Amino acid sequence: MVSKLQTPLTVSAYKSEVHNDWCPGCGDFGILQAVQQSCAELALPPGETMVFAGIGCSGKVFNYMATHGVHTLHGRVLPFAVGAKLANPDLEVVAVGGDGDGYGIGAGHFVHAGRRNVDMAYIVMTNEVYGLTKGQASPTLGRGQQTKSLPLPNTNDAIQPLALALSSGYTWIGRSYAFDGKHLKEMIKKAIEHKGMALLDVLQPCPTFNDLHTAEWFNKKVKGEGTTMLPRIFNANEAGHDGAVKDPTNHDEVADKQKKAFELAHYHGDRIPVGVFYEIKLPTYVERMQAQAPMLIKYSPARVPYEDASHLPTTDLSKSYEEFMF
Amino acid sequence: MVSKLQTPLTVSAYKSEVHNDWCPGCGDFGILQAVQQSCAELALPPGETMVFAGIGCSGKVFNYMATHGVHTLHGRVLPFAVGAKLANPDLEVVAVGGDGDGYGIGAGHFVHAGRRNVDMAYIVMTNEVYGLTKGQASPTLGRGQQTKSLPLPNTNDAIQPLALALSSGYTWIGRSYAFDGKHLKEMIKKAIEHKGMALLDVLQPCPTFNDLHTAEWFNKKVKGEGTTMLPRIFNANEAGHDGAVKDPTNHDEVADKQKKAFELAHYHGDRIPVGVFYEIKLPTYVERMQAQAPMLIKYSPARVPYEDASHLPTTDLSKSYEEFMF
Amino acid sequence: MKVVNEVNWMIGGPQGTGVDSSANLFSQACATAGLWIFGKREYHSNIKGKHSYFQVRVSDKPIHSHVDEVHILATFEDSTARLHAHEVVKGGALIYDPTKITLDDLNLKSGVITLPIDFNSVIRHVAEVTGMEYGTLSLMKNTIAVAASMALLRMDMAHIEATLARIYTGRKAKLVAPNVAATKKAYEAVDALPDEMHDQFPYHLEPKQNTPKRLLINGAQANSLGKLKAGCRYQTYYPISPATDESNYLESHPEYGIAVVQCEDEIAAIDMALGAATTGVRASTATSGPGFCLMSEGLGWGGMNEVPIVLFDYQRGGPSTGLPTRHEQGDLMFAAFGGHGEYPRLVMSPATINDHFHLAFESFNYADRFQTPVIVLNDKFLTHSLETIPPFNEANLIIDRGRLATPQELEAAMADGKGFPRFRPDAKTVVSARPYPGQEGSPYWMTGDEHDDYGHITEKPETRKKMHEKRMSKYRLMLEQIPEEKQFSLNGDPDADLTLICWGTTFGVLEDALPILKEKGINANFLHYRMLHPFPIASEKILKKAKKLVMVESNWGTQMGHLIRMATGIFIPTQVVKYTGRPMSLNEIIDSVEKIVKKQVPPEVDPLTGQSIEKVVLTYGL
Amino acid sequence: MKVVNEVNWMIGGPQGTGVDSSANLFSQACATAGLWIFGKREYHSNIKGKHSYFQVRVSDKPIHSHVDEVHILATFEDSTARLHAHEVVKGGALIYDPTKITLDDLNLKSGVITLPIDFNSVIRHVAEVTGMEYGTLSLMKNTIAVAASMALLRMDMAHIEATLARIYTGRKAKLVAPNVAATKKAYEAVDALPDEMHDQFPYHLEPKQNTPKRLLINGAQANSLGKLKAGCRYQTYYPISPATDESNYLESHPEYGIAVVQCEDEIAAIDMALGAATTGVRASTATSGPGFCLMSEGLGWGGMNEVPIVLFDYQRGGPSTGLPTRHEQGDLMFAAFGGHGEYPRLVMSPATINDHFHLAFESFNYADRFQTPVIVLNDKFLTHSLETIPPFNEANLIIDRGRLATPQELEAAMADGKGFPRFRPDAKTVVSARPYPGQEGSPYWMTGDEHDDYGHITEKPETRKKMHEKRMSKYRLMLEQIPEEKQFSLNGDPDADLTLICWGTTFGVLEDALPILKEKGINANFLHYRMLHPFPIASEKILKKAKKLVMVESNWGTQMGHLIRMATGIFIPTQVVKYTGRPMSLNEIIDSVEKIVKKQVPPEVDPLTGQSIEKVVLTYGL
Ligand SMILES: Cc1ncc(C[n+]2csc(CCOP(=O)(O)OP(=O)(O)O)c2C)c(N)n1
Ligand SMILES: Cc1ncc(C[n+]2csc(CCOP(=O)(O)OP(=O)(O)O)c2C)c(N)n1
Ligand code: SF4
Ligand code: SF4
Ligand SMILES: [Mg+2]
Ligand SMILES: [Mg+2]
Repeated sequence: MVSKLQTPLTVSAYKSEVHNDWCPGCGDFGILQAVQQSCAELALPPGETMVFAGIGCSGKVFNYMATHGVHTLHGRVLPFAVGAKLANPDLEVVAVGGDGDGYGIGAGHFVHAGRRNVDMAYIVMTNEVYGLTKGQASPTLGRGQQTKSLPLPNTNDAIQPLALALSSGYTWIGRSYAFDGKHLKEMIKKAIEHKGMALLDVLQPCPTFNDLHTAEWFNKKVKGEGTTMLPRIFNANEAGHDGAVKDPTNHDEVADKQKKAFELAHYHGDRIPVGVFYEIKLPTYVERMQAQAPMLIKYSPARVPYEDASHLPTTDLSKSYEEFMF
Repeated sequence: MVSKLQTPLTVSAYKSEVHNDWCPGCGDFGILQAVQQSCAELALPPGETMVFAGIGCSGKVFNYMATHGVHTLHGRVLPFAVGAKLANPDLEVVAVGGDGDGYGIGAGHFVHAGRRNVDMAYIVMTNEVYGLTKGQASPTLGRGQQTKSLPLPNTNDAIQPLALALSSGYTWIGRSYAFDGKHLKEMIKKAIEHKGMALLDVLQPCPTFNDLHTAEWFNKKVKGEGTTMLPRIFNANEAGHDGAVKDPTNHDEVADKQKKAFELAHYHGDRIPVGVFYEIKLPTYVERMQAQAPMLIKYSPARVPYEDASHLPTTDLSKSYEEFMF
Repeated sequence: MKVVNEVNWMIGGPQGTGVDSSANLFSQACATAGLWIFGKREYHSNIKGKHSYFQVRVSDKPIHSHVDEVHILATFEDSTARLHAHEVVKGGALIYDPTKITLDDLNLKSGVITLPIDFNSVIRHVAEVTGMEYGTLSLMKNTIAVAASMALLRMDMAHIEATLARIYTGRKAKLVAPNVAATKKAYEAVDALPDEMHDQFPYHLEPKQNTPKRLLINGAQANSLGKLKAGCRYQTYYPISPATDESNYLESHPEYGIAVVQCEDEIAAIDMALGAATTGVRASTATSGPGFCLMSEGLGWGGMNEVPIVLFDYQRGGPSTGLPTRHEQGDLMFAAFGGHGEYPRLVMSPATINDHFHLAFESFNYADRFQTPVIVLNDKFLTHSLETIPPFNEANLIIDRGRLATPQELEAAMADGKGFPRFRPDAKTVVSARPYPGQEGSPYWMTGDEHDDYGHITEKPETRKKMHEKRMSKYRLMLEQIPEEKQFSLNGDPDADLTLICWGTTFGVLEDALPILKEKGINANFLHYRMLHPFPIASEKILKKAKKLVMVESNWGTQMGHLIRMATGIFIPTQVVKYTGRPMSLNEIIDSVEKIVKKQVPPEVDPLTGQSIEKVVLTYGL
Repeated sequence: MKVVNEVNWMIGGPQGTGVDSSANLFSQACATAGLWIFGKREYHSNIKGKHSYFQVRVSDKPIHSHVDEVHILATFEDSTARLHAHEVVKGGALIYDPTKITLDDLNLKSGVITLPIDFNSVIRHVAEVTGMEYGTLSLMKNTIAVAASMALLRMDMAHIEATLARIYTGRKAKLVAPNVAATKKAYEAVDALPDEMHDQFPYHLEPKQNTPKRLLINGAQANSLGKLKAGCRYQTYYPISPATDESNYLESHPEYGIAVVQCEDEIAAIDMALGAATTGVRASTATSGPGFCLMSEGLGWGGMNEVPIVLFDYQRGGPSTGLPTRHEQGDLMFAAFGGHGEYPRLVMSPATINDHFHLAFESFNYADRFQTPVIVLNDKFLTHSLETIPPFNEANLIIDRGRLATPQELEAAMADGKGFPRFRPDAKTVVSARPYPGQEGSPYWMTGDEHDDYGHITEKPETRKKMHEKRMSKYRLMLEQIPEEKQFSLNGDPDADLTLICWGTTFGVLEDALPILKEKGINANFLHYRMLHPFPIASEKILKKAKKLVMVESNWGTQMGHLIRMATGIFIPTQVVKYTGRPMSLNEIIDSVEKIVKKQVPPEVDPLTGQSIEKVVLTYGL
């Protein structure tokens, strides 16, 4: 069990001293801040919190947190984070990374993480570009679109990350926007608190390379139903979408909620829904592990004792030796 | 353009002399045969047809075909096949492989292949196990299930391959069954003929390692609507499902067809739908490439001329040199 | 001439027909009788139908290698007889099914005793007697073949009966009775042989009294037990032959509290193990060539972040998917130099099945002590070979977690508030203090980018220099701190005329070869490398002192030979190599050494060095 | 003392503020004036804000290296001045913004001329004059800094004007006028300096007449052009510094009909290129360390299936993500030995920017001729360095597709009906005939498993042996068939007292060093390796003849030094290495060689070999 601080810390207690080198106006600032606020409000002990990050501009989050910060490999943030969480479920593990990292090179891990339902939050910074390598198309950029650095318009179709998460088995799926600090923070907290694998996709302006979908673009009012102009980004939950499955054993309810989440993930038109798309409570991977290896209920793998005070190994293999003894 | 034979060949013309070493009763036999029949009926020229295969029992298909056969690397059949097809679109390229290969280690490529819509068919042999490595759980085996070789019940949830394909952008998605030769052959032909990326998932009994879902199990009659007993496998298209988008520019139709395909992919209950789940006509990757590099309309990359008869290079770089000349 | 307790038995058949089970039955029965076993398995990358075979060598005394000449070949279908009949020595025996094959079709040496058994009629008989269904008993062919062999060898039936009872327990206990019945029937068939035949067949097995307790175990099992003993509690894997057996074994033993995670691929396997290792758990992964390739990036991250991690690479025939179920020592150079850029790693390889246990145990100590990836090179050969060995000696096992953060250091970090200086070189140990997440004062940062004491990214040339040098100096530490006897060993007469050089699992065959060579008047010893990279430079004195060196490796390029030259400048022009995917047999070694001594190996030019070499390429084995 | 046409100019500033553009403007203006350029770029793995700088060395004659002492440092903010002011030589000049920094804060040598320019006021002036918005002109700081430098150097303004017109075309043409206005203003500011100051500043640039046409080009561009010329028409990539520039260049030139595919990862990149190559297209991929790691499995498949493919590895600081935008020659061992099992590969590395073109061209011929992967080791240094070089000599370029299937062979295969014997060793060429899919009679099989002549899987020991030996014998073919002058070169006096040994892009700095060393009384030559693996054994004679050898490499372990010893037994104890991520400068080389000659390098023990070595570790450069 992840423990909580008795006395919560301030937000600044989660800020490291490292100089931040994101570009001015980068949406990552908003996300970092919301993560730090969430940590403070959830009273997470910095020494028992591990923030795993991918490689990219987004990946630098690891260095700006005053928790354990692990900068993994490009596309591999999930395996690293899952490894840590399963080895020691008492740690709060949060994974963050870019859209190229998570949905591009990391797509295989992304899919399989859904199958495990490890209890952790995964926050993806979706800016439609590979920021740190200077603006190539990431898998969320639409076909035919041409951001600043592309010599030619994008030849690939965009991925639908939320639909993909749904088909992969994520048990909490949401979207937010980097510059809506309040909504974002609440969503991050929900993703962390959710018992299971949570994907939070965050729309993140990259003022340097993404000249199509800038903060201004996100803030623009667009045609809603009829002719009224409405904010481009709207809170689907406020608009009535309830993605939470009440009874996970009720197949009809599950199917219905999945279908609605799928439709929302494929939402068509100028407006962009944010909020909780889908949520269900299923056994976590640790619970499944514990069911098979009861010793892991008492000890996390990282804490199973195997030496005594004088460093003699204490694992008794005699039962196993019997199998082979003649 | 892929050319067709003037005079079609017999099925046996597509059979190589290599001894087949699958286990007796393996569903792969049915699939291989249907592929060979499809080649014959589509009059594919063996010398212009390349069958790319993954690694697994399934992967051995490459060796049993009397076309070009390429045994790639585990999980990598799609990148290899895509490479060949884009380099020479005049070749008929068919990819085949196991479910571990394609949905397990290959999941990342699987997702991204959807984004490219390369004109080829991908046939996955879904037997819920890693056959060739002796029966470990593959990503299609359900959680809690324990096939013969598993020391403990499976801890991972199953993937929903068809839903995943839908979320990844495949433009033709279908399912068939290894021992329904007629349906299977028709489906393979459709997948090959479809102009774009087609996924055909084939349910494949593995009598050696999958003792849960055997041919007998697939053939069993089960409870349908009400109390009548019906065949477990049913043809969804015959049952009224029409997955084909008529007008790809009509967003409402697309959304509706996608939603229905999604529901069918998540079909719940004892019965299993087969058939065409979804189909849409969108520009292929080669068409997109040609739009950007008009020379590729005239020549495939594999045929762009760059040497003369005496092997002197003929590519004229003078325009490019100008950029740099001082 | 009676040959007691020295026999090489072979059984073969299509895969999936129980060849392994027969070999187990035979081996266990012999073990029950106090005899010593070395069993070697060969099979195709196929599930059912292709040819596989198992050779079990039985002896009075411990043995560690296989031989090529066969004393009893037990078959129950035609292909094995066809493929292997010529290997049966004069005076040996062939057990065959006369309904499947006629002897004329076989390439039998004269003087081979042939014992026809109509397997199906035996099974039908048993079905009748026990009232069981014929179909469910068809695998009993194996028992019959074993029993007939045992009868020929004049081994008491009781050993088989005891073994059957040991093998078939629980739900399978009902199989004991029919198997015993079949055994009896086979003994009867053999008893019915004319006496002359019995007399002609010189090979006898006799129980050995007072044999101490031994384990009958293969490399994968010994390795797994070593890992458990070491405290490894996190194992990741993706199925691949021949590595899977280890993970399967661990998975089947949840009682030790080890988390075994089947990953989506080998990239996830290494990265998950690394992620786990950051929490302090002893973590490892096991794979084989193709999977090993996918792990190079992760290994480099481990090197850069000084993560203790152990990778077990079960070598098989390469390159690419190669020969997935065959033997090779082909991954040495890759293990030593895989991954871009420079980072330290320790590469070792176990000598014997017993050493699988010990090296697996030690490797976690090394990983913790040097805080860097350790690669253990196992291989298909011993992984699947069965040997009787004394129980593992647990007496001197000590857990060494290396340079963990002290409470004082954690407190200082807490007071300081800047995080834990995880990567600050320690003045004494070089290797830095390591805290675990969860310890107060522990937070620090990790990154594959170059970093400072705390793990923050830096591109400062002076910090880069300091950190790179710190990491690379671990090579010096390894050479200094790993005891010489764990690095290499000189076996046999130190003043021998000939020094064979080998590494890893080639130990056993050379160990067995020395006395035989001696009998032939060849005074050889052998230098065995257990530590491969960094190169045990202390062994240079042996290389320099040796009268004549012969490199013995199961690969094309004499990879260890290259490492030796890289470190010492010594070129070893005399080479015995094998790269057919089959391990070296005892007689091949003897033959090749004799050839070398008799100067029967023609010289050739090594294209890579331009030097004249004499190279024996071994090819025996199907 | 007037110094004409010998100047080292530096500009620095936060990333994203136009440092590169200034360097381009400066370089191009100098090139327009017929001068020769060598420009080196340093920057962080960051998009905006971190410090970057660009040094442009200008000379009368061709130059191929950078130097450390700076003659003009042009800055427009405070950090660059702070970081680099101390590098300006006595008599040099600092251009700075007095509103941003006071000179007292800087570590300036005495005798440095300081030229204050209020950049904002110039821009404001231009905004007024042209009526353009201040904001859109802010990047003009760079032009102002360049113009002030040029004015100081007494270069005619016309060269800048011409260059501005060349750079700003199309939609950007409207930027010419304000930039010209800013240039004028900067020239005025410099003209306004007191005469004594001008007199004190000895560095002048004068146009050089009759300079032949040259290319001002970097390594990535030269490499791309070589690939296009060779007929490479399929390029895959996944973004990674510093490799991306090549793919970006190719992507921007669809007119050549090259398919450039951005893949989902580097595994897909190598596998897609392999898949493409099976159709006969000349295919390649470009990556850097971390991506290279992910390609090892694919490369092994290429080796096993004898697929011609070229992999360009743009080396950067390792291990792991390391120093993503810095220089290193750290991937040599990995390129030579990466991947499990054994397969042949050719590893080469270009000497100069000009050679990037030629080696890129050749590499496809080698891939086709030896039908196996070719790895070209480029690096961050020359990839991003700018040099004026004579136009590529296209005179002797020939396309060699190697052993393609003949019409007769295809017909025979068709008649035979068993498929094409793609892997049957050719009695003469060893390498087998290769058909393309689509040719009648062409179908054959490919597999990473061991296979027979047709590409069918086999586990037969004798076929394995034949095929493995055939593949590995390509090493011999490479050594025999690649002309010696393409493998290595001895540069300078063959009888020199000192032989420096280097590989790849270290060529230029040693080329420039020889005459300077000569002036200092040191008669050195240098042996440059262009082919790295298999080791050019023909170079052994040079190594043996040399009076004293010095290994010069940008890595920790002298990786080439190890390859030399592995092949020849020769150990080179004197070493000059650098692993700070910065390339070696001309003066560092001079200094270190002087130190070595003067025996000022203290001996130390090399832990890996136990030998006494003398090692100079270079560290210059921010
Ligand atoms: C294996 C590997 N391939 C490529 C890279 C180079 N690389 C570094 S960051 C990056 C892209 C980052 O894009 P994204 O994940 O979207 O993050 P962003 O910078 O946009 O936040 C890439 C390709 C790498 N480090 N490792
Ligand atoms: C990189 C890599 N990892 C693992 C393997 C070992 N391997 C060979 S076949 C196979 C599983 C095949 O399962 P699947 O794709 O479902 O095919 P099936 O045998 O069931 O037809 C595996 C894991 C390999 N060849 N390469
Ligand atoms: S490049 Fe884009 S994503 Fe990266 S720091 Fe700058 S604004 Fe942010
Ligand atoms: S193991 Fe299963 S999938 Fe493989 S050949 Fe046998 S039956 Fe078919
Ligand atoms: Mg991004
Ligand atoms: Mg399968």
